[in-house]
Amino acid sequence: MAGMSSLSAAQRFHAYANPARFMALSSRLVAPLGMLSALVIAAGLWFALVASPPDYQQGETVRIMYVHVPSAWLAMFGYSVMAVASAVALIFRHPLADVAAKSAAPIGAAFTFLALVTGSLWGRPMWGTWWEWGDARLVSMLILLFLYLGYMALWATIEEPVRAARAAAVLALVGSINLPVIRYSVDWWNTLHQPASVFRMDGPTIASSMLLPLGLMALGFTVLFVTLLLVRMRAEIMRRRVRNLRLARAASGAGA
Amino acid sequence: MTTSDLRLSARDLACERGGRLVFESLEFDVAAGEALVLTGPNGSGKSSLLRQIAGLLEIGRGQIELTGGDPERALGEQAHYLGHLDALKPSMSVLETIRFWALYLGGSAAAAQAALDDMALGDLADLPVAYLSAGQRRRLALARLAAVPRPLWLLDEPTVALDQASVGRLRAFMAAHLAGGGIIVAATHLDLGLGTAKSLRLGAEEMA
Amino acid sequence: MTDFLNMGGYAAFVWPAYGLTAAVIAGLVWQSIADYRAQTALAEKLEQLSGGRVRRAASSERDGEVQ
Amino acid sequence: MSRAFLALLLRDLRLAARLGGGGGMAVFFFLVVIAIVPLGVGPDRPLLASLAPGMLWVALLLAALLTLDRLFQADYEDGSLDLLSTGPLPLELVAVAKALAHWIVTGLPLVVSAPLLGVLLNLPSAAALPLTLAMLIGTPALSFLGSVGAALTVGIRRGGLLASLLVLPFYIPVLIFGVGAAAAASGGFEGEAGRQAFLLLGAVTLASFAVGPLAAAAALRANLR
Repeated sequence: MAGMSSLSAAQRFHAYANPARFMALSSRLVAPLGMLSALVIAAGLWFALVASPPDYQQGETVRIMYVHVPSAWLAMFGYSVMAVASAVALIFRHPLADVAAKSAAPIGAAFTFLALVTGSLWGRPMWGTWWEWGDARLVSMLILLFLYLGYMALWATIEEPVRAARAAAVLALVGSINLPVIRYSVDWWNTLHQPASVFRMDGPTIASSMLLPLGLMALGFTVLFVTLLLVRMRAEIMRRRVRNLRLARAASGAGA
Repeated sequence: MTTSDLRLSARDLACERGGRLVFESLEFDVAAGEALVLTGPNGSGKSSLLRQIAGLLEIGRGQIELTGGDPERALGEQAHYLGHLDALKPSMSVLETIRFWALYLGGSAAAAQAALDDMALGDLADLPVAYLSAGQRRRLALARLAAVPRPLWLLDEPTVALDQASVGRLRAFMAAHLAGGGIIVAATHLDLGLGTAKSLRLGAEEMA
Repeated sequence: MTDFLNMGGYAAFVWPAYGLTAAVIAGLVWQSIADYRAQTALAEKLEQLSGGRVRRAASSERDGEVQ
Repeated sequence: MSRAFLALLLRDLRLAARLGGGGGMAVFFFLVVIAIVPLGVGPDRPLLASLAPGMLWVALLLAALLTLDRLFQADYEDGSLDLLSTGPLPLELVAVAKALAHWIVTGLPLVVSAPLLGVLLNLPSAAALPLTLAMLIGTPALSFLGSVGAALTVGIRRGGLLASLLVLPFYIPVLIFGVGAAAAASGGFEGEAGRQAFLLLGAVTLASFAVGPLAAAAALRANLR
């Protein structure tokens, strides 16, 4: 076979994981979870935009925090989902873990991108520039985006899913070990160059009136993350099914 | 498809690769409807001769001429060269591949679809090439010859990776080409059952 | 209503932030669902094409009998 | 003839889109190189602003080099290059199609992302448009001159690295006039040096349209025949 692992090994590998159970379970979960996330986010928006007071120091721009902070949390949550799933995939050889890790990456990357842009929009009125190298968390978020893009690029270039899964799992684990080191180095780099702007990203201690919208938005985003993860996992399982069908089809074709 | 006075001839042909004299003072004449089978040990220059005819390899001394062909087009453009490599892209589907080569080499999209059916690849049309077996890839490469009518076929070990049924199909395919007044020059160990084929042994005289 | 839209003068920052968040999330949801639908359709088409022959083989190995 | 040219161009664009997201890899490299400059040089804004046009051009050059070696190598390895030369298209036009595909897949995305990355380097907004314009004019030269390096190293092991080293000197005029056009022009177009740099950049690109394909075809013949 042209570069494919032997047919039976790939199919047995996936057969063992018995995706049928997951597909049945997830098909019942997707719709309700989707509804739940829509409701929670709607409520969150209501409190974030209308029912909460502006900040005495930042004024209305504090409302950007209600999208920026949850996005940042989901960005990191996404990467930890990938790291845990990759560990499970490598240690327990459970292919559904690979599927979960691969499906989580684009969602995490999207939230990281959102965190970066909303962070820049939030900082702009204060710092006068769209990007502030002085803010260690924003810089670390940018590096996290690189890790995500690298992970997805690795999946995109290796055709054979079993080999790609193992390589991506190793990358995700190495990435997760490196994240604290990167974060520390950026903090240290920050103290080296005393940043001109005094303004710190998180601003004043979070007033109680802000906790509700922030909490709702974070919960809504998390439920949305899980919903999208399930949908993308189902798509990935179908994609592998298509691949096996094509292999079988070529094998059964005339004069294989 | 081709005029009957088609003739491929070579006079005092020599080939030198990387300082090594592969063969020299080679002569042959092939008329329309005839086949020339190149035999000889590996490394005796069968592939090099085919590449020289196709214009893919410099001709050191001597010359090759196709008389009676299309004067405007170079010899290489009037020949199909089938080398060891199948020139297939794994991410492209079977149909996309044959359609590209048909369009690029001057054939038509309709002929491309027909060529797939001739090579029994019709039902694998939208399968990416990555999924094909070696035999199916070879047949897809051969389908290119059916899709674009060209008088001269230069085949380097065409039966490699083909199973019995496909070899039978290849023989009929080649016989039809000869019947249509085409010329075939093939390097092969397998008897292609071309009956009237002339044969040219390479490399033996130098050794003896 | 207008001062709500004005966002205390920071409309140029708050609304793009929310707008972009909505756009990216909508794009992500749409792409995920579209990808799932495309792969499912492709799988069904391939199963019909192979006349169920492959389905039986696939389902037997799915229950782990093929070990 | 033109049908074959279009068929080849479209095939290459489709292949690039399918394998590794086309220009995505080059833009990702461009983004990472620009992002690490401040980490090395320090977050001092005025310093970054003065560095920005030069760094953006250097990073763009390196990103363009990155994807050069596969230009002919991929087709050489699977035997397509042999067949391409038995087609109606002369090797010169095959080289044009390849360079054009490289520019569309790699050059354009880089040009589009340059002003966005300028934000990371605190590029003054006035300089963004001239820089992008200069890059738009200069990047075709990177692809057409680059195709010569790719053709010279086809079939050579680790040819990609060699191709970059061969081609980088040819890129120097593009770099100098490109940065000149971007920096001088940011003070408004009437700057004499700015307009001169733009014209010279355009001249280099036009020259590359002529020299590139001819040299690439000659290199392919020398390498393969």
